[in-house]
Amino acid sequence: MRVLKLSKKDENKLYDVLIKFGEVWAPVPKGSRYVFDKIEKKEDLIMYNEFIRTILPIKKFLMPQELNILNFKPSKYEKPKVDIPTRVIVGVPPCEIHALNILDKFYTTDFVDNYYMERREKVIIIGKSSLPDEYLFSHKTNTSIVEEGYDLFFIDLGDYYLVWVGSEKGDDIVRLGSDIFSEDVPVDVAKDFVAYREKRRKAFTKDIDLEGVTDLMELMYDADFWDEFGEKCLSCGQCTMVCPTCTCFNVIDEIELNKDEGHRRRYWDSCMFKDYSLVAGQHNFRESRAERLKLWYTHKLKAFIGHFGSPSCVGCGRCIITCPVDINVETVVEKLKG
Amino acid sequence: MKKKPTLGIYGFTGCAGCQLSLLDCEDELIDLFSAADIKVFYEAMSNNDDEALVDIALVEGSINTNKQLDELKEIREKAKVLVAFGSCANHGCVQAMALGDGKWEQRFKQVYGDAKFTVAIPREAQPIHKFVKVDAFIPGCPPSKIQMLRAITQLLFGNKPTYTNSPVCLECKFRENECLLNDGKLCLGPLTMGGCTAPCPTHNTPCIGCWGIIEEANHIAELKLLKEKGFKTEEIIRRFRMFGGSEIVEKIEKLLEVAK
Amino acid sequence: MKKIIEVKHLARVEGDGGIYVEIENDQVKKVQMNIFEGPRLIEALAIGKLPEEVISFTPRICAICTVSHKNVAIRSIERALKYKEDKKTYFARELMHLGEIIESHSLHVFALALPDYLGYPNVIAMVDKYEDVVKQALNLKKFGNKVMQILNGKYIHGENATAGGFGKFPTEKELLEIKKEAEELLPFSIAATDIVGVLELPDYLEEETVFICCNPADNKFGFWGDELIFSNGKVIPSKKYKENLIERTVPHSFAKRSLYKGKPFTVGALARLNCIGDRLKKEAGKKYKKYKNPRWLKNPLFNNLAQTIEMIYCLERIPELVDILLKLPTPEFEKPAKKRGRGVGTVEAPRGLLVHDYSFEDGYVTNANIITPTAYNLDDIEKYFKNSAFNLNKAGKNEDEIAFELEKIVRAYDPCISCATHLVKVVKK
Amino acid sequence: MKYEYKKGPELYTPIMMRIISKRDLTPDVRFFQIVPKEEFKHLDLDYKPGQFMMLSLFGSGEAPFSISSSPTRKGIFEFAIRKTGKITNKIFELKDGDQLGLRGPFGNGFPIEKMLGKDIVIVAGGLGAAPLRSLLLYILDNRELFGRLIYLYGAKNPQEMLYRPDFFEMLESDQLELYLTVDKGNEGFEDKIEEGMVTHLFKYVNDIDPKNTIACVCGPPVMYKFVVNEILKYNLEKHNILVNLERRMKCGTGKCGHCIIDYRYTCIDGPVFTYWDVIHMRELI
Ligand SMILES: Cc1cc2nc3c(=O)[nH]c(=O)nc-3n(C[C@H](O)[C@H](O)[C@H](O)COP(=O)(O)OP(=O)(O)OC[C@H]3O[C@@H](n4cnc5c(N)ncnc54)[C@H](O)[C@@H]3O)c2cc1C
Ligand code: SF4
Ligand code: SF4
Ligand code: SF4
Repeated sequence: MRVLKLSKKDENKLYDVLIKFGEVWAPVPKGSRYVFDKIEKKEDLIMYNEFIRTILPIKKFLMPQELNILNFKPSKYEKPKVDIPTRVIVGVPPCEIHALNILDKFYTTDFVDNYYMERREKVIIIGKSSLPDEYLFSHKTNTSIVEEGYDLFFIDLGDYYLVWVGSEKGDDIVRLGSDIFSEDVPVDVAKDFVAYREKRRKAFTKDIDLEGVTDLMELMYDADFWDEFGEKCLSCGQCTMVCPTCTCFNVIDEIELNKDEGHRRRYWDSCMFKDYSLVAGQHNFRESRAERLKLWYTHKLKAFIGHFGSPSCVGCGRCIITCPVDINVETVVEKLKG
Repeated sequence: MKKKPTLGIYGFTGCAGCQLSLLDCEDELIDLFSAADIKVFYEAMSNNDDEALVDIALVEGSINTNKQLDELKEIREKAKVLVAFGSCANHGCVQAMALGDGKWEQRFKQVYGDAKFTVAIPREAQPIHKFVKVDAFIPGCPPSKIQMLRAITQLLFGNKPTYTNSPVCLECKFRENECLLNDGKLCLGPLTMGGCTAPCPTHNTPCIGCWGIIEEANHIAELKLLKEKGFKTEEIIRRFRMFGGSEIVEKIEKLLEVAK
Repeated sequence: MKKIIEVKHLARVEGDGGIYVEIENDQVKKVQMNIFEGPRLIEALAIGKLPEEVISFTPRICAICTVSHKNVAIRSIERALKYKEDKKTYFARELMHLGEIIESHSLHVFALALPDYLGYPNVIAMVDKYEDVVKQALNLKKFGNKVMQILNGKYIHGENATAGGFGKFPTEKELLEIKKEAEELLPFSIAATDIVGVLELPDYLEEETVFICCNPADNKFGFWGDELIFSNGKVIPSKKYKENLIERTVPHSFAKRSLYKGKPFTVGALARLNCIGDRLKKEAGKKYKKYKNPRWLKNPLFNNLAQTIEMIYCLERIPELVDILLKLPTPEFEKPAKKRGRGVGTVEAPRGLLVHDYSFEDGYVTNANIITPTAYNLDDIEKYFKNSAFNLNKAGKNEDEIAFELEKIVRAYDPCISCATHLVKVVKK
Repeated sequence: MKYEYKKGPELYTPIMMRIISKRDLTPDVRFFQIVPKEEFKHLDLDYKPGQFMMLSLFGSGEAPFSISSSPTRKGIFEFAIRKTGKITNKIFELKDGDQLGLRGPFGNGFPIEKMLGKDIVIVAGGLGAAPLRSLLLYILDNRELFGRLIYLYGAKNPQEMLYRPDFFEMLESDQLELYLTVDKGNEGFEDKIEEGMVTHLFKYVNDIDPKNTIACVCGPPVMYKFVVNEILKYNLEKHNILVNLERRMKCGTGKCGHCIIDYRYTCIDGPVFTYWDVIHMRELI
């Protein structure tokens, strides 16, 4: 693995390098949170120190909120030809890179979803580590450190960034930006790095004990607290929208006014909505909110292990921040643990 | 060529915004007029054929007089598919916010004193489903262009429009907004039928529920939450009622009980 | 010999209304503009509500004047509860208001009134012959909607503007887009004035009347102010509207009527030009000078022409406003300084003077009075019906011909019947 | 290391089919035969009994339907479709020669290899006879590859019984042991149809060799519990009891999430599940 240095003096030149590879997207503040937004001007590319997570995770680039998947006429269905721009996404936190790895597996297992793939191959991931806030618990989900899934990865060590090169694309970038990415990485950098790691490890405060929850999900399947949560849940679906590993979608056909043409549209759905499991004849497999919540947490904490060997929660803390009535991984695990 | 479906657009009491939002489809207006054989559309044309039988009737507005009630029943007879078009028709909209409080006559007197009317006998605003069978609905105050056109296109095609039963929050999150509830604002997004693309929360202003209540709305949970955030019960209930129309009336008692 | 002229259902107007006229032995016995639209009792519902609730639901009185209702409710409330008005907020509100004027005027002139003069049942039917005009008119209307959508969140019943400020101000990009489009549309609006200006208007209805509108401060043209100005030059403070414009009910309409010194009067675009049109500058001013003539004081059919001149004004004003807005810093939300008080807001909705008048105790509304332009205009509309029916009958016209001409008058006034029937005046609780 | 991006086949683009015939099976279930349009004839559209297809209808959407024909009778696809809503209403308006889109097959289907040489007990309820017909025809066409064939079918009433004439004919056949029942109202058919729930037909199921028998069940959600309990009485092994389930589906490829049950996707790991799966996944039946 190659490691380089980027001096903070040269940070302002980063944009000029990246823009050669595609659109540059990075976190920008929105209210008290951040969103990944397109950076149009060099000076707007800012590596916010306090940035931890965006409102919506990077899945919005790979499986957009709404997507036209087919154009059709009465005698033909056709995949629309679209020009997907290459996007360099700067500042992706480690837990999201883990989420991305999960999505990669998900969208290629059994069947390959080309809509995802076409977008996936057009994103360049530039990760960045930052110190956790009171909501992040990726240390508990083993997702606080990344080994793969990025093209470049930045760690802020004061006057400079250490830059890990994780892919050929990443290597292309540092080569093209050879005037700002320095190969001169003296050994004493290791000291700074270890100190940073240690500082970061200690900075995690959220204590969610995920040990054994898989079995507890099974044992507590009929516990009363599910109904209590069910009564509280607003069915707003925010948890599933903000979770980086939630992938459900709905599909609907629209026709155009006055034309024999239409579109098949795919858009994010949520298992928190009543119609999610409704089938013909109005039979609903998950009529009550409690059942729907159970499905979500089964899926996050237990079921995914069956499929992919790890839980699908990456500890980003979004559900904790977002759910207005405090139903989230933390409170559910608390209940599971009694 | 296939015969064009016939369409009638009728208005009762409301702000006329639903019909206006049809006229606001500047780019699609010409297509709309060529896709359907429009028999009645008073707000836009003068060659209306009141007697015509229509495949689809879009009915805007709530029923506020006995004359309107009679007309509504006639429309029902004439229409194959009757669509409640917009909030007033669907649940009564703001003029029905005090529905069921028993004080309508008092309010009427407040406004008109003892004045007598020959024009029609007024009555408390009610949504149209209280009187006739409604086959499909288009929500909104007024309906959003995109959802309305999709629905009308489906209707002209012979389908009932389908909506995912999702609240405003879905689209609010699509547009990547911070949740206003967490900011201590009285947002009715979770209780409100989606489809508007969440313009209000996107402008940092809470959803006031103008599209009407979604089937799965958990009013009790929202009431408890808002109380925790420091809102007074009366204010919360007033907000629920503003666009809650006839649906909220059934829930009020339970809500007041929970609030205690 | 008796003639009954009845239009059961007025077309190409907002809301549900009709006309009833009886002529017996060449005398007009009865003239009624009937309003069937059921009463909504909006003011009664306003009692006991908080300012932000009132600002949210009173605009539902009328879709096409929603922004005017929002602005006037805000004005009334901010005056009652003593909010400070930030400059940027002020101009953003003005921009939003101009969006509505453009949208409403273009709809009425081109889609509702012009078909009358050119002999078409609706605007779409005009496409074959007047494709360019129709398309450009629709563009103009779309632009008005866009301005409202950007400023208020939605073009009908947006929630962005409220007492104390805006949830979100438009971005630089949005503002520049608005400016650019306004500049592009200006030539069409200037040309449109001449399309409408050359139409021959009949004189069988003419009679002098009083025109009333808001008097914008500093001797400027504009759409709001805290004074009312009359076509005879008289000025009164808005607060005194009740003493001057006296209301009453009539049995054939759920909309109330108003008289000034026992006489009907007219509000709207023509009223504005008659009262303060001489303050117009630039292209709008030129067109005003070109077309202004004494018949404007007695013939409401000139209203459509006045509307086109106002559209020029709006399109010329918008770039100025954008430049101002771009310079001003974005303010924090203002808070009310008081919890009780009374405030009268007066603005010019597209179709004329609109009044919201609220009183508060302890932060809640205790008294509400809303008077809409259509309610003000109804008596004058009936007066002109009477003139027309009398003269047209004398000229030997039959019922259908008379009815058509009466409908034209209604459409020139461009009444929003829905707004007239939310209804008026509430006794104190 | 970076992920290697391999695109797969275009799973979501339907091919076009044409209706060649149709007839009513019950008042609200119609039988359709469809074939690929000329330009798609060359495609190899093989499938297994128990699999399903996604049918697309212009402007109305897409929905999953079990294949009711058997792969042993190649070239033609048959479906039994119940009119329940938007898409199915429109499908009922179709005439011979009309087009619809098709993609698939999806789902695991019945584990035929595992069933070879075994005795087969099939229990169908209502519309469940649609997917089970594929299996039934498959077995009949390969009769020598299977042991005993017992078929129990319950419907609400004789009018609701799918493929009734075919079944009546089969009653005479020595290829299978067939028993029919309706919940109520078998007047006029007493000699062919019993009255009572489908569970009540188990009295005819005797001399079962539990080690060598596979049971296949498909019907409305309420049916499974009762039927499976009956089957368990014969000491069948749990993985030899197969249930065919229905869930909401929007993709057929395990991506849209709607059909998920625990960590299993009905469209990939199902719609045929074993009773062993059922025990592990609470939501299954
Ligand atoms: C594996 C499988 C096999 C099936 N086989 C058959 C069959 O052989 N014959 C038959 O008649 N029916 C079958 N169904 C059920 C059939 O898919 C539904 O009847 C059909 O989706 C109803 O669509 P609709 O638009 O007419 O109904 P609506 O009630 O209008 O449906 C509304 C919406 O719900 C969705 N929906 C409803 N039920 C389902 C469902 N079960 N799965 C996915 N989406 C659903 C529809 O896509 C539609 O968008 C099967 C379902 C599954 C999952
Ligand atoms: S479950 Fe919550 S914490 Fe875990 S990944 Fe999803 S949103 Fe983040
Ligand atoms: S702001 Fe309102 S609409 Fe948006 S997510 Fe929160 S509650 Fe829902
Ligand atoms: S966000 Fe709420 S108030 Fe705003 S348009 Fe949508 S439903 Fe109406």
